[in-house]
Amino acid sequence: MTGSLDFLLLLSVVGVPLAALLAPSVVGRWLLVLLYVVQLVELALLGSGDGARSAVSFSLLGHSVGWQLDALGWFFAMITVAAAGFSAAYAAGEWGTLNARAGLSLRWLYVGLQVNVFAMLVLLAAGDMVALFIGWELTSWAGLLLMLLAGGEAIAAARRYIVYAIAGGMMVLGGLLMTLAAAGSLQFDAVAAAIPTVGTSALWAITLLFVLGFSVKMATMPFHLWQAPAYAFSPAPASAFLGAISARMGLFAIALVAIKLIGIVQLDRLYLYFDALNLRNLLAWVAVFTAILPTFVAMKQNDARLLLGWHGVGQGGYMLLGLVMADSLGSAGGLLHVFNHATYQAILLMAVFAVIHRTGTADLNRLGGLVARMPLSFLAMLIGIIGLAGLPPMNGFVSKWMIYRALILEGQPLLFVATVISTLGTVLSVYKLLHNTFLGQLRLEHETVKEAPWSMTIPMLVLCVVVFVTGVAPGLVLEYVAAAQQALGLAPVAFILGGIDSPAGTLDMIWVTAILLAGFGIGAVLFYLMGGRSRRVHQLDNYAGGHFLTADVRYQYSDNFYAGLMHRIRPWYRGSFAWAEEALVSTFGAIATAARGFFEQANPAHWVLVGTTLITTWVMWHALV
Amino acid sequence: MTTQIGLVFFIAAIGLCVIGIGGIVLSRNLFRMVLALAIAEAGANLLLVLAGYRWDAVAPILSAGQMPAPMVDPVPQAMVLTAIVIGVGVQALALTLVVRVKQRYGTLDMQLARERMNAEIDATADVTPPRSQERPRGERPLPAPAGGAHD
Amino acid sequence: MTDLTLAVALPLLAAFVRPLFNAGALRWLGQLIGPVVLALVTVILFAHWSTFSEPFAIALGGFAPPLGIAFYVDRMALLFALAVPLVTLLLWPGDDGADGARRQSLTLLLAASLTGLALSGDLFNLYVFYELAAVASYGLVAGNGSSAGYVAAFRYLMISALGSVVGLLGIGLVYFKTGTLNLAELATLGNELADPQGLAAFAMLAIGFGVKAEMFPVNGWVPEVYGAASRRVAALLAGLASKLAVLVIVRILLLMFPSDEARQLLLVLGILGVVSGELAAYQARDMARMLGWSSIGQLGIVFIAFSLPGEAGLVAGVAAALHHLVVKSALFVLAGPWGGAIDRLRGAATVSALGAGLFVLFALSLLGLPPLPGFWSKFLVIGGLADAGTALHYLGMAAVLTGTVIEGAYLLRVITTLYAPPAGSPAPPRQRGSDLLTAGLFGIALLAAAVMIDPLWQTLDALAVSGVDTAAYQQTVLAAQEAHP
Amino acid sequence: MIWLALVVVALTLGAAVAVLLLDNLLAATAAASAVSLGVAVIFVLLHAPDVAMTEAVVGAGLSGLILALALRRLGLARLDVGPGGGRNDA
Amino acid sequence: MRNIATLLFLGGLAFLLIVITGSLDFGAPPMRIGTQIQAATAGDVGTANIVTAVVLGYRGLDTLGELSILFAAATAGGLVLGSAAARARPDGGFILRAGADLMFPLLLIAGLYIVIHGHLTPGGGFQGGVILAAAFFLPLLARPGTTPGHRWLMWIEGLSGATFIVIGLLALYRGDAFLTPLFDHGTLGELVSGGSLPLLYLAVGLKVGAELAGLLMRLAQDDEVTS
Repeated sequence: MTGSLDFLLLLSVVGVPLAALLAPSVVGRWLLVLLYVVQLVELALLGSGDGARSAVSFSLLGHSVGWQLDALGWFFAMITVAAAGFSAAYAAGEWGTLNARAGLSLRWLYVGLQVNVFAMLVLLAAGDMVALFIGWELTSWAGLLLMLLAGGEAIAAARRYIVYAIAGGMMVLGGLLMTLAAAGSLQFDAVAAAIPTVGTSALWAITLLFVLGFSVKMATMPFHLWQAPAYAFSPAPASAFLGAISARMGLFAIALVAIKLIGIVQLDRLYLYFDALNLRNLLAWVAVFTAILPTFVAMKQNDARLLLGWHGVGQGGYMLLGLVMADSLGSAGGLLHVFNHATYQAILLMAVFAVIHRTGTADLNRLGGLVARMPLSFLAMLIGIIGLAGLPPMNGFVSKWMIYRALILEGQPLLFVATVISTLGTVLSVYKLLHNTFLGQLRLEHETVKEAPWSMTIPMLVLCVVVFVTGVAPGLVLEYVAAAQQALGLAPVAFILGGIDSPAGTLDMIWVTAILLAGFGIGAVLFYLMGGRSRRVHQLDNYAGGHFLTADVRYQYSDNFYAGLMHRIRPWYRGSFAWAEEALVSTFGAIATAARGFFEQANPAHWVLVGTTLITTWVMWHALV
Repeated sequence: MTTQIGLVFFIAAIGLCVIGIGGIVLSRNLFRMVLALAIAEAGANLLLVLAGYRWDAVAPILSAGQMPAPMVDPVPQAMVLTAIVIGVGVQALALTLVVRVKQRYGTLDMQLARERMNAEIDATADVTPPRSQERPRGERPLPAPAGGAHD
Repeated sequence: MTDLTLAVALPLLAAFVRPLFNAGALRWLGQLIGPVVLALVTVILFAHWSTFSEPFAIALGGFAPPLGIAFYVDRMALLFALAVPLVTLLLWPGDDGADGARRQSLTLLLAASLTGLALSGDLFNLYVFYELAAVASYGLVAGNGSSAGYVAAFRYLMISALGSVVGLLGIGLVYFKTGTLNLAELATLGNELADPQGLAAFAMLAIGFGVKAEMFPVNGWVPEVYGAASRRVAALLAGLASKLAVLVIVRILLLMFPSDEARQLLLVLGILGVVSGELAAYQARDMARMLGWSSIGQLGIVFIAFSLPGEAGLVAGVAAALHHLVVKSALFVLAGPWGGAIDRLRGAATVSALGAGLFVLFALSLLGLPPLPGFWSKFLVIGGLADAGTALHYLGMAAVLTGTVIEGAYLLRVITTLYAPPAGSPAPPRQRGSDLLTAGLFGIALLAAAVMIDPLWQTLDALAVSGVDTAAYQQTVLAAQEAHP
Repeated sequence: MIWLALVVVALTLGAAVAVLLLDNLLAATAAASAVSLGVAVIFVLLHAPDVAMTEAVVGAGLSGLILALALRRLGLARLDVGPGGGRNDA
Repeated sequence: MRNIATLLFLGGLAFLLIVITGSLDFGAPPMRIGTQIQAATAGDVGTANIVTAVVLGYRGLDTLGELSILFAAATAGGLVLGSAAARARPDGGFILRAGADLMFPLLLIAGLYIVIHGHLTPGGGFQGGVILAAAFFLPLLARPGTTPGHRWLMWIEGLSGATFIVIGLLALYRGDAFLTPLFDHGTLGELVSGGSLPLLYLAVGLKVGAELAGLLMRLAQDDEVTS
């Protein structure tokens, strides 16, 4: 029984009022989670490759606006609905009741979540460019809805986000209408056919407007300042959902427009003076810097949510890098990284919010030693950071390996070195996150802390299983990534269940995991069976330096974690981008006051006289010449 | 010689307009602006009537049923008739406003009137004007000027 | 008895007799005159709109057009003429007493003159109706009794009267060169007006009619007047009167000066208007003046739209004008109690949720959130600019796009203040019922337009086709000569 | 004919300039009336009797009357011009 | 500094206007509609004074607009100055009172004459109306105490404005366009000629007279405290 796109869209539209009705009660929230499951099943039934077309189509202003879900859109839609489902489940239980009492309006939260899902489905299933833009604007504004809920500093972050989002939206609108002027119609095939006939300068303008507009949401380099605070300070499920997938809508749109509509051949027509400096290389370097800088900024953060937010920005750089390679391996790595990042980012955010739920704080300098109290959260965060750092058993490794391999094959050694530096930054900051939260000395006030409630731990653990399984057998996901590549017109990657089997390089994660587990197995055997007797000691029973240490003595300081490293690289943190943004805003304020000066004329009719003279002279001179 | 007189009348019309406009823009006294406005309007009306003038033509009045001689164009005269009365209507309204401004703000100087108007709009909207010299809002008082209060 | 000239004559008659109904028993009858007449005029105009087949001309006084004054009625004129009584009815000043009667008769005069501006096909007649609208608005601005109102009205009077002098010079020039005032005959004399003097006349006429249309150099009066006048008067002026003034300039552009230099002048002035309006609105800190500057920015966009050549320009212009008419009038009505400092509105959403919700709806439509009509009007404007394709049009596109971003910045600043937790000390002001009703009606109109956007677009397209066709204009108006000898 | 026109135009322009330069507002009002009278005479020269009559009656007559009444209401209707009096008082 | 800039712009404007009007051919206007109107006036409108024919006949709507502008100005003036209680001012001197008594009837007759003969000789509703306004205002100037009520002035104003429009509507009622001159033209040059135009001018005269008299009275009143 093949599902229908209309039913899916209808389901998500009906979900909005349903969410408003059911959100306050616990049972209602679980029903909403069920609704997400149904949407997921409906989406699965739709099938990846057969491009289900929706019957609903309008003719607006002479353009026919319709919806069609191709493999690329299907891939992103699956991740979106799944992420929404997990976030909804995460907040359905005790987290919801506790925070509702603390003043958060659950009704608006669930409505916001559902509106976001609907907006993203409208974007992902766009059948032509007008529908694409409608989905794009709806997604930007829906994101604002979720960010405004938490109040306090979230409002300022949300306001900053929406100004960026409107700027991005306007750039996209400008690009859209220049394509309309060039191509005469906004249907995908008509645009794709007309692009080769467009002059290079017009093509430069169109591509730049589209890519810059879409990369505002992707938070690539020049526009990366808004994303970390905006996603970090929204409430837990919203932050998990936004962190996981919302920024990737930008990647979907760039893939759709830059690769599918404009195409690689046309993109390579755009170069500055000599061939090496073409647009794709520039984008690759922007992506790499987007990967490097945020990870090192993340290292400096003391708030766990901000640290993960900055990582979200960094990982975005990876995906864009993979996509811009536009060969079979690299783009597959980029698209797979979207899936992988969605999973482990959701786990990490959920784990951090579980810690906040129990201890009330996310400040890494005032946490520590929770491994005994919250073992399941520790396990989830451990698996999450292994995935984020890109270490073998987890799925993060597979997509990073594919991107690295593609970089080497494409002959880009400098890019490869830069990506390794960013991975270094990731590993360091991720370890700081794990250590300061779970390892080290337990704080007095956290002694009575219990494990997070089941309603929060189950989604985390399920996601951990997903991360592990797709780590071991990436072929499950690569199948749909290949279909998405075909939808984009790229060469699909040759994948097997364990990973990649292509002349360009083989990776079989099943063997890699087997060897790893064998290694751990030998270690475990040696440790447990053959080693001497080890005595379990209570976490607070410590002896150091010749005398017993009671719990209130601080003998293990975790704040200012990387003091030594920070001391060396502190001069690099000049915060030049934040300063640039601040300078832009203040000059803007000055210009605005100057514009007001124009209206502050002492005698009113001054401008009438000046205006008459200037305009008449200009018009007459114009007519004469 | 004939186009000479045309030039004279054009000079008159343009002169009146320019003096009127100059009067409005340059003068600081509200009353004088109203006077200057009347002059500007007289200049514009004069130009309109000039548009209808014909050489050796007579006033557009039919005597004994038919045209005694070639007549001047009546349409601009009708227009100017309306424009003059509009001018006086606007002038009367302007003067009532001037009287009220003098009564409420006690001044006829455009500069002062504008400042008091902006102050009143800011006050009703309870917004501090952009470059206000009033005391800064914080609690800590400004440090006393160095060297004791000698000013 | 459903002749279109009633749409101008009846409100004038009502305005003349309104002050008489102030004594004793006739007082309540006086209250009714205004709304009844406006409703009757709306019905007449709607009847004409629905049974409209092809444009026709009415020769006033029975004298054939080039000699007498002609009303030209095509779809565009009817649409704007229909909007006038409808919006005036919505923004009707309901107060009582002698001053109330005077305010009501001034509003009726404003309505009559705006309908006249929409329908008239004679240059000097447009000037007279424009002057009537101007004097009525001086009275309305000075009418709310505040001292600031008097100074603002005086300054507005000075700018507008000086603009009218320049306009009169323009009309004098046109009459000097062509000897006629009827727009249709002027359209036939296109080549005589194409030389530098003709364009100078256009510049003067544009400035003359531009004062009320908040055109760039002559809109210095906007922040003071909208800050000092009462909000319903500001809504009438910003929403309605400015559109009709723009329509007059567009008629002159289309019929008398169809040259590129004239279009380029409007485009440049539009761009400067958008930039100066939006920038000044960004730094405004009280709602009334912010909306004033924002209306300058929006009207800059309307000017840019109308400056585009051919049908696309007309469709985009009328769409942008109608959208701004609905949204700005509603925002000014909402700015009634909320007109003060923006940071005093902290937490106002908790006090009146519907008011805040409507404000968000109008702000989103201004910013161009897709399903709302604001998006489609922006789509048409920028689409036209992209099609035109010269460097100046790209500059215009950049101006409109950055204008929207700036608008987003300050509108969101207001929205987040509305929904922030209340500061507690002075309770945020509540919305009045009547204001909410008016703003609600505008909101319903906006949503209805959002739902049936396509039929609306088809009517606008038909309107643009007949609007651009000046040959038909000349033919119908001058043909009326044979009809009434 | 041309000399008459020249004289009248010169007088009118002179009166117009006087309106702006005279300190005493009452004198300025008189100058304004003189201007509209001059314009009325020019209208007569241009064979526009209707307009001339309107300009004379409305411009010189009524507007002069309204301006004088307004001056009286403003309290500035003083013939004696003190030093800097009436120029532009605070 | 600002004044210098303004003077420069004024000079620029003057030069501009001179350049523009320089090339206009003075004295030979194209008169596209002027000649036709001069020829057609006797037949269509039947008034000796062609300007009146244009003002009330061909461009009747302009005059209606003009009338409502004056009404708007007066109403706005009333709105601004309001009906402040007038402070009793001392009566004018003997000369003023005697002169006023003598002039009042003369002015009244002159005004009415000009209004009634509007369609024959130069002059008409506006000019006569202004003289009537001066006539109504003169006694008040002489004896400020005796304030003839605004009431009947307002009633004259309202009714005469209404008659102007009603005459226009009558034409509409008969099927012609709005403001078509009614009745037959009578013999040109006679007092009773030109159809309904003299009536229109009478209405205009009365309305302008009453309106401006009201405005003058309001301006003449003193506020409670002369600041």
